[in-house]
Amino acid sequence: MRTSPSSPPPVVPLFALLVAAFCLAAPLAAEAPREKASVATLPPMGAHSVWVPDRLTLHNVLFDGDSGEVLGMVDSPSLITPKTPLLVRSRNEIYSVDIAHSRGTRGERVDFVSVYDATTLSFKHEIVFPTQSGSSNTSQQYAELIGERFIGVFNQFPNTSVAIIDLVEQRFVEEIVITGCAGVYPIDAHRFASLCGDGTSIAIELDESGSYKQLSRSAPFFDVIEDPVAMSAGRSELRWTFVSFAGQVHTIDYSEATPTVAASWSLTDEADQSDRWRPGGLQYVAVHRKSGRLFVVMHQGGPGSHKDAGPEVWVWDMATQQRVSRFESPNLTAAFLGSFMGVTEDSFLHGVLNWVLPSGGIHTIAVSQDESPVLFVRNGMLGAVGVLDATNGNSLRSLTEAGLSGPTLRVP
Amino acid sequence: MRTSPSSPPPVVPLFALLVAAFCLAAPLAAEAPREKASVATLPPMGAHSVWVPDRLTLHNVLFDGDSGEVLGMVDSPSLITPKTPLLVRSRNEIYSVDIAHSRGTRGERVDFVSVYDATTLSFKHEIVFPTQSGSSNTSQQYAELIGERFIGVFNQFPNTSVAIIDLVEQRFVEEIVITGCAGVYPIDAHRFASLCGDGTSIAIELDESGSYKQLSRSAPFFDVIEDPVAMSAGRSELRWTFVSFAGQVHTIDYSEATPTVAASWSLTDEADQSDRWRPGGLQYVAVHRKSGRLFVVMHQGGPGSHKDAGPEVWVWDMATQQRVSRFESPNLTAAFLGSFMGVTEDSFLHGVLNWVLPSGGIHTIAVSQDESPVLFVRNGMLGAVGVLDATNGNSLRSLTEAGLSGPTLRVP
Amino acid sequence: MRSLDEWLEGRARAIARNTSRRTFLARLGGVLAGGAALPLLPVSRSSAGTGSAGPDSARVPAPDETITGPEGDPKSCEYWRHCAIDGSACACCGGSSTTCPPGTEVSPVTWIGTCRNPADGKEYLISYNDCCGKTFCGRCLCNRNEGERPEYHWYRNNDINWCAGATSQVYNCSIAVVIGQATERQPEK
Amino acid sequence: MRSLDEWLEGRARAIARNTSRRTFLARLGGVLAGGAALPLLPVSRSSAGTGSAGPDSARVPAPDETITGPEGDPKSCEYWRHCAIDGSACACCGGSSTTCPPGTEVSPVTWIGTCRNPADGKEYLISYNDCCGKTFCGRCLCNRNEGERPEYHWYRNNDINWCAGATSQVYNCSIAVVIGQATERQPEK
Repeated sequence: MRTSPSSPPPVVPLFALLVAAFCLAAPLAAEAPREKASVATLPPMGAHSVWVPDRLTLHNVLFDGDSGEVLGMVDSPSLITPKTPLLVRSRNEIYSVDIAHSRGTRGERVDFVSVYDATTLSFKHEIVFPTQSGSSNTSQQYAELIGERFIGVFNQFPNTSVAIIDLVEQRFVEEIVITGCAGVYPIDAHRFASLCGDGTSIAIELDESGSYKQLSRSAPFFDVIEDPVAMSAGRSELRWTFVSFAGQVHTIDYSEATPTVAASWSLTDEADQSDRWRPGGLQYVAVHRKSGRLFVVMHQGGPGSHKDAGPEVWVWDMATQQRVSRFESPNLTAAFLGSFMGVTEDSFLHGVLNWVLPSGGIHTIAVSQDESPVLFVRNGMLGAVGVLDATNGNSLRSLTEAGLSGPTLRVP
Repeated sequence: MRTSPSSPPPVVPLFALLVAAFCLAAPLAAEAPREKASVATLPPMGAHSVWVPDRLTLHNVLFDGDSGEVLGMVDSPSLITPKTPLLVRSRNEIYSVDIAHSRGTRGERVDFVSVYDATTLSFKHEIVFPTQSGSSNTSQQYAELIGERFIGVFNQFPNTSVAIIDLVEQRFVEEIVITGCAGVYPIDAHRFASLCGDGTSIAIELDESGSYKQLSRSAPFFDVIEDPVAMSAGRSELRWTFVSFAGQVHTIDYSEATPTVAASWSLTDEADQSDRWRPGGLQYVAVHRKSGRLFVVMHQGGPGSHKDAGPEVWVWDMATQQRVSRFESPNLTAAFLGSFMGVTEDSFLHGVLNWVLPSGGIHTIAVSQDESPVLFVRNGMLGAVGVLDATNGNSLRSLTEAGLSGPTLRVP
Repeated sequence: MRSLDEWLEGRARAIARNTSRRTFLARLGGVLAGGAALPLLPVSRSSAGTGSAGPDSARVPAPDETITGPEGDPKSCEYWRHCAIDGSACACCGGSSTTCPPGTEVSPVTWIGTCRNPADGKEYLISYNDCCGKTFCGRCLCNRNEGERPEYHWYRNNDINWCAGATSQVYNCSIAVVIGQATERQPEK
Repeated sequence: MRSLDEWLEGRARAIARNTSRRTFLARLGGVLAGGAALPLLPVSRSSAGTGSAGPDSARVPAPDETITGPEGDPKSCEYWRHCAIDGSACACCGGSSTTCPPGTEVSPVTWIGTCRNPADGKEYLISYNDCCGKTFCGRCLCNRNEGERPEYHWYRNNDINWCAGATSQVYNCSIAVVIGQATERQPEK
C-alpha cells in the first residue's frame, strides 16, 4: 500500500461547515435518554409463524401470520430453491441446509448446515458435509429433521441417498444409499421413510449414533406409470398421507416394523371427475394433525397438469373420507401488485384491485398445527402469501413483499 | 458411505418399458448426420454490442443491439451492483471484477478479477487482490481499464483508494490511496484521473510496472456544496466531460502534465431553466467521440432530483455547445411487460401497450462509438433496454428479458 | 380498455402456467438411446461427454424444420422440440436448439422426450441437455409436464437440476437435440 | 377502468421514483455528533460500535412521535425520520426504526441527515445506520436524495454500501436513530 504524496484534500474546512450545520441546540423541555442503535431478537415462535423462501434473494423470511409482519430472516444460499429452515425448540436452534461456491457461481462447491440461535438469529457454527444435497425446483422433503438430533438430506448425484447429520455431535454421520427412492419423510427419533419408483415406501431405521440400522419396505401401493403419488404429502403422527396425480389418497402407517398400507380412497366423486377436478401445484398437500383435516390444492386439468396452480383448496376429514369444505384462493396477484402500489389491504382501491386483477391461483400450502389453525397459501411466482382461517377458508390477510419466487412454505 | 441392504428397486422392468417406448424406427428417406450437442462461441464483437448487468441474477448479459439477441453471459458475483465486464481486444480477453463470500453471503470475503476468453467466454484464470472493491448502487467508474495492461479498482474502505491489477503479469500491483477523491477515469496507458471533494480532478501516473509514479491536480472547477458534478461522465480521447447537478458542463483536458480546465457552459437556457429541466438519473452522461456529441438524460426537477429518471435524452454538439436534438424515451415499461406477455414488438397489441402504459423514463445511457452509432437506454428497475438511432433518436428495437434491475450499461 | 383486461388476464394465466417453467430439468441419460448399458445409478459416469451418443458419422432420420410460426421457432416455448423442455431455451441465451451458450458446459446426462414434428408428422426422440456453469439465464422460460414424474422415478423428473451431473452444477439453460425417430409415444401420461 | 389507468400510471411513477430507492446508504460517522475527533478516513476505526455515540445516560431533546398517518409510521417511506434514508426500512424487516433485525450487525459508521418532526416542528439529527450481515431485505425500499452528493464527498453519498465498514459487508436494511436536535438545515441542497 502506498500513499499518494499529494496534500490531503481540504477536509477540515468541510468539517467546519458540518459543525455549523449540525450544531446541537441547547437541551429543551422534552428530554429522554439518548436513543441507541441496537439489534432486535425474535419473540417466542408463535403457532402462526411461517418461513417464506425466495429464490432470487436466496433467503427465508419469517413472517408472523397473525400480524402480517416480518420477524426476521435467514440466508439460504442454494443452487436453485433455498431449503426452508428447521427449528429444534429444545436446543433453541435453527438449521439451514445450504450450498455455496467459493467464487459465487464458480469455484469449489461446499455443502453445509448453518446453525443459528433461534432467539437472536445469529450464526453459531456450521456443519460441513461431504455429499451434495439435491437441488431442484420443488424440493419437497429434501432436508428434514429426524427427531431432534438428526437431519436427513436428500442427495441425487451420483446416486439417490440420504446424508445423516448429527446436530448434537455437530458432524456428518454417513450417507445411506436409497437407489430408486426419493425424499426424507420423518417418522420418529430414529426413522424416516422414502417413496420408491416401484410403488412402495421404505422405512429406514438409524441406530443411536445415526448410522444405518435396518430397512423395511411396504407393499406396492401405487403405479408410477398409471397414477403416481406426489412428493408433497401430509404427516399425522406415524402416518404419511400421499395423494396421487389423479386424486387417489394413500395413507401409510409406519408404526409397525413394516410400513402398512391403508385402503386408498378418492378425493373426487364422479361429478368432480367429469368437471376434471384434480390435485396439483407444487407443495399442494397439507394435514392438520389434531383435526385430521386434509388440505389439497385443486384445479381442473388432465394428465400433465399436475404442476398447475389451483383456484381452490379442498378440505377433507380423513377419518370419514368426506370433503368438508372448498376454500377459494385469495387474489394473490392483487396482494402482490397492491403492495408495490402502496395500496393498503383494507382500502377501497384494494377491493377494486381484487375485483379487476385475475387471481394467479395457488401452488403451495402449509397449515399451522394449533387449535385455531391458519392455512398459508402462495403462488410460486408471486411475492405474496395469503393467510386463511383453516377452519372456514376466510381470507384473514396477506403477507406482502415476500420475495419474488419460491415453491415452498414451512410452519416452524 | 453405506449401501442399504435392500434389494435394488426394479429398474430393469422399467428399462424394458423404456425400450418399448423409445424404440428407434428403421431409417427412412430423409437422413442427416446425427445432431450433436455442442457449445457456441461468440461472433466477433460488433460495434453495437452492450453489456447489461442484473443485480438479482448477478451476471452481465451481452446483447447484440442490431438483432436484439443475447450473445452470451458472464457471471458477476457482487455485494450490490455487478460491475460490467472489460474487454481487451489485443489479448481477446474479458475481465470481470468480482466479490464473493465463502458461504454465499457469509464467511470469508474474496475480491478477484475473473478472466474469460473473449471468443469462448470460458473462464481462464483469476487474479485475487487484497483490497476490497467499492460496492454501491450506481458504481460509476468503479473498475476501469487503464490502457490494455492494467485495471484500476476503486475501493472505499478503510480509505478511498485505487487498486492496480496487472493483467499481463496476472498480479495485484499496489493500492494507491486517493483520500477525498473517487472514481477511475482512464486517460492513457499509464494514467487515470479521479474527482475530488475539493472541486478538483487529480491525474495519477503509473510507472511501467503499474506502481504509483506521480500525481497532478487541476484547478478547482466545481463547488461540492453548491453544484457538484456527477460521477457519470463522458470521455473523448484525453478529455473527460463532467456535468453538474444543475446542468453546467465542465471539460477537463488531461493531455498536459497538469489537468487543464476549459470554460464551463450550461446545458440549459433560461426557458429550459424556467421549465426546471436538469440532468439526472444513474449513468446519465455519454459522449460519442468522433462526432463530439454529448448525450444527457434530462428531467424536470430541482435539488434532490438528480437520481430521478428522465423522459428525454438531449444531445449537444460539444464544439459549438449547441443543443442539436431532443430524444424521447421509448416506453420501456411496455417493452418490459410486453415481453412477459409474449407480445411481439411489431404487433398491434404492442402498439396499444405503448399507448396505454406510462413510460418509466430513463436512468442510464450508453452510446456506441462507430460511424452509425446507437444509443442504449434503460430504466434501472426494468428488465428492458431501448436501442435508439443515436443520430436522430428513432427507436429501433428493445432488448427484452434483460434481467430485473441494474444502474449501468457498457458498450464493450 | 377491454384489451388491457385481457392482457392482465393473459398475464395471470401466464403466471399460473409459467411457475413450473421455473422447475428444472431432468432427463434420462442420452446413453439409453445409443443402446449402451442401462445405468443403474441416476448418473452413469460412462455417459460423460455430450448428450447424443453414437458415432458422429451416424446418419439418422432428419426432421423437417420448415415450419412457420412458434412451432418452428427455437426461441418459442411452442417450438416442436420443446414438448418436454423445462427451463430456459438456450436459443434465447446465446446458444441454439442444439448448442449451449458460450462458456457453458453440456450436461452429460439428459432426459429424453418424444415430440411430434408438425411438418412431417413423425415422432422424434429429443434429448434435453442442460447447459451448466453460468448462472441462471432466465430468458424464455418453458415447461411442459406431460409424462413428468416425481423424483423417485428420476429419469422422468424435470424438477431436478441435472447440471448436478456436470463439472459445474450451476444451471444456465436447456437445449433440445434430435437423437432419432420414435415409433410410439412414451407410456407415462 | 379509469382507476386501473391511474394505478398503472402511479406504478410507473413509483418505478421512476423508486429506482434510486435501491441506492445504498452512506452517512457521516455518528462519532461526529458526539464531538469526537474528525475522522480523516471514511471509516474511523475508533467509531466502531453502535452508531449513536456518547454515554448511554445522556439525556437529549426527544421528538414528539404522536403523529398520525405515514409520517408517523416507521414502515413508511414518508416516516418523518426517513427524510434522508436510502434502502430498506428495518421496521419492515424484523427490526424497528432504532433496532436492526435479529442476527444482523449495526454498521459502525453512518451518514447523518436533518429531518423536521411535523408534530413539534423541530429539526432533529438522524443517524442512518445500516444493518449488516444478512442478505438484502428488499422490503419497504425508500430513498430521498436531498443533499446527496457523489462519492468524492463520501459522507454525503448514499450509493455506497456502508456495511463495508462492518464485520460483514452484506447489506440488509437501515435504521433511523435520533441523536440530537439541530438548529438549522444542512448546507447541501
